[in-house]
Amino acid sequence: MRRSVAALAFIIIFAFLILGMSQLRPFGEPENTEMDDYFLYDRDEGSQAHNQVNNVVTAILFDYRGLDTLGEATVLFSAVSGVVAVLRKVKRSQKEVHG
Amino acid sequence: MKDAKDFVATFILALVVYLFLTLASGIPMVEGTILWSLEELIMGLSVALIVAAVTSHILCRSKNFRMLNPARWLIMLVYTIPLFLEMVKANFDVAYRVITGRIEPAIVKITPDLKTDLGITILANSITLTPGTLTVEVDDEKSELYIHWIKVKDDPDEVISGRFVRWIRRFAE
Amino acid sequence: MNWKMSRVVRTVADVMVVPIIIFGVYLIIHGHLTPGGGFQGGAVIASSTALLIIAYGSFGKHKDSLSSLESTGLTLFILLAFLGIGYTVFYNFLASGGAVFGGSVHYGINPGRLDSGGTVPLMNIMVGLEVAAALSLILWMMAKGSDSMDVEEVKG
Amino acid sequence: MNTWFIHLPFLVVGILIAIGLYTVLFKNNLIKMIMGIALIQNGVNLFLISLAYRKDGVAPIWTSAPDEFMVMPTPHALTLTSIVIGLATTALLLSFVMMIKKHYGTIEADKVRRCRE
Amino acid sequence: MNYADPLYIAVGVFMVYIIISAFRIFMGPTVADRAVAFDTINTLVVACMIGLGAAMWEILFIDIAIVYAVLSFVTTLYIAKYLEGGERK
Amino acid sequence: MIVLALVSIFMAISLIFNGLGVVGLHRFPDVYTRLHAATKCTTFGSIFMAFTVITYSGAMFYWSNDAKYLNMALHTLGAVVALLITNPTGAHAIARAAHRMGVMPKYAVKDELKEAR
Amino acid sequence: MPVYEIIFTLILVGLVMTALAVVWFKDLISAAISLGACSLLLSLQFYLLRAPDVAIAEAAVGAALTTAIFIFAIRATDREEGYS
Repeated sequence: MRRSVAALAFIIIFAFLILGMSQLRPFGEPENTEMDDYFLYDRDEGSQAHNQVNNVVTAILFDYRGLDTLGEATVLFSAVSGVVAVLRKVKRSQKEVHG
Repeated sequence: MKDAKDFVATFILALVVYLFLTLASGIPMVEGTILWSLEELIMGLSVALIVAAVTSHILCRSKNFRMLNPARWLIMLVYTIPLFLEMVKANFDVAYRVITGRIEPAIVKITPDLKTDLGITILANSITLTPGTLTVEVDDEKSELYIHWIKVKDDPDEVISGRFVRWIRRFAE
Repeated sequence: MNWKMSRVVRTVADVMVVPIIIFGVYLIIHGHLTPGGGFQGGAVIASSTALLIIAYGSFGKHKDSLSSLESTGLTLFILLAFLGIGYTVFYNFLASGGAVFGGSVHYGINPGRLDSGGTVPLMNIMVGLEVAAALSLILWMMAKGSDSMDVEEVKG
Repeated sequence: MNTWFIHLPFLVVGILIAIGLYTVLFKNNLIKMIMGIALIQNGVNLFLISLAYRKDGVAPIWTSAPDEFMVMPTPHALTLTSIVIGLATTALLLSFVMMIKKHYGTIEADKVRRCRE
Repeated sequence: MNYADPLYIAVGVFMVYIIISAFRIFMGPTVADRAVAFDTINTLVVACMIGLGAAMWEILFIDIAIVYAVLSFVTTLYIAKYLEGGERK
Repeated sequence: MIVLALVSIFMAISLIFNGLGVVGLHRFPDVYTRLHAATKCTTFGSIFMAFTVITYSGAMFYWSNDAKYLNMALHTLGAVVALLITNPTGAHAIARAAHRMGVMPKYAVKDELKEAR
Repeated sequence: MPVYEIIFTLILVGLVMTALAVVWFKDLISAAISLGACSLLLSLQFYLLRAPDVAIAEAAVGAALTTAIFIFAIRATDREEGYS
């Protein structure tokens, strides 16, 4: 029963994926590019004028969208905390088993 | 004193790699200037100091300071020429084997008279790149190499490794 | 996986560790000029740790130092972000100020200088420190965990 | 561009996500399911970068670029964040799987469910 | 004929080679055969990256080829070390 | 003109030897001989692809005297050195692992390593 | 001649092939190798789409570190799917 429901859901999701992906705009011709052109080419507030940075991706990561990077660093920190906590428990329980 | 030698060796390697990577990269392109700018030099020195302080116990683990001599590096550069010629021969040999499919493989043991880790490593890598031979196993204490040979002949010691051992003994022993 | 690999692999690992770390540092501190930055350089430095673990096995105790290094990187990053609080968070207060990393570039295609970018290179260094320590710690802990599982299975 | 090429990267994104979803739904092994999650991450990254591409654009870096017409940089930054988060979550899930193997002695999903009851 | 066209054609042939060696990943009888095919694909991808960097004439892209040439080695070593200890368990 | 001829020759060598390596990967009977074909031929071919780029960018540096072409040639040289160091070591590691895993060479005349164990 | 599009299409075909191989293999270590190859081709795709930052990140993370932690986890658990 569960497998048939899962199969039905999979088929529906697959059909919607293929349908939606084939109805997207043509590859390589974006329509709304104002924000990116602002970051790239603006002579007053763009990446080169505002930050003196040549690599625009780095400028976006650390200045315009800096809070995203802060959240990413926090996620990485908490994931490492989780891994350390989980695997330290392995060692302790092993000591209980053998000691 | 030994620690100071470690530090100096790691520092020199780090500085050379950094300067190689940033050669002619961060400077204004004036006509004919291909040197480093001042910022790159300062940053390279500080980075090399930090990296040498952190990893100085890794590079010189075997306490072997022969490679601090620049003459050995020159011989090593010259060694790439016979190695390259052997690689050309190796590739035509393998091409012949691929096309005809005529193989007669075996695993043989050779005992080159090299002692240092670096010498054994360079010998093993050279053997892997040259005609019809592939290093399978290295003994940890003795200098014995087990070679997979695609077309077996007599006298494996001299045929496989003779010409390399004479070169390698000049700079790695 | 706490046994050593062969002699050739160990020697090549020893030789390759310093160039890999230098390449990662090059990616980090040239993050505002060439492709690269904190994440990529940190991942490359962490892979040098992976090389050492694979060549020598997971011996020694490095967990506390790596953990404190990661915390230091994150704290300095947040501190650097909040230094520009008079305007907004993540305000680039050092750009074209003449101080460290305070040079300026022109608009258009130019080769760039290392001495520009304001707080962006500093943040690159901090994030690189944090990511390198975090990924090394993940690899280290997973190697230790896999070894302890192995020992228990052999004994049981 | 040719007509057969217009939608091809997006279709491949759809196929990748569908393969990953199939693995997550129908496979019974926990590590295989995590591999399916990694495939879904690959598909989403490819989708974002394909959205960012402009025809005949160059990389968004001013240092010795050959031309001034560049691809869009914002999805690159988003994808960069997503890759590192993907590695962190994969490591966390794998350590959970190691703990499950330790406690239940198996990593098949239905057997773990039976052991728990 | 543009200067970049021969490089693009060479990279296209390399892609055909990569797909042919991906078949060895499919049908290798042992895991070691699959590792050999993976190593081959690594080297071919490095060659592709160098050729594409010259063909697109973006100077900075060669860095990626160096990263790949160094790091694919780490992956090969991990697989080899697992296969070494496979019989211990 | 000389540069064009050199570039063509190098590219032809690269294509031929890479193709031979891939053909040998499918034609040889066991792991070790496949490693022979794969390692030697693809390393050689990739190095010649790099030599193509080095020759071309070196010629561009000679003509235009622009430092970025020198930068490109040097970085390609770095990739060549990395390939030369790492590729034979990976081949050695795979061969050693295969022998320890229990894959014996087919059609082998003698096997001194097996006798030594 | 549309060589650029042909390279593009070949990389996409390789991506789908290796992704199917991940699902198809019962042996988990083969599946990990196949996932590494998929990540490899994905990095080449990013390279071709002019995203060098993402290509370096995918190269370092996808090729080296993801395979490493998968192999650690497979080492700690079972190698065959459906074994126990």
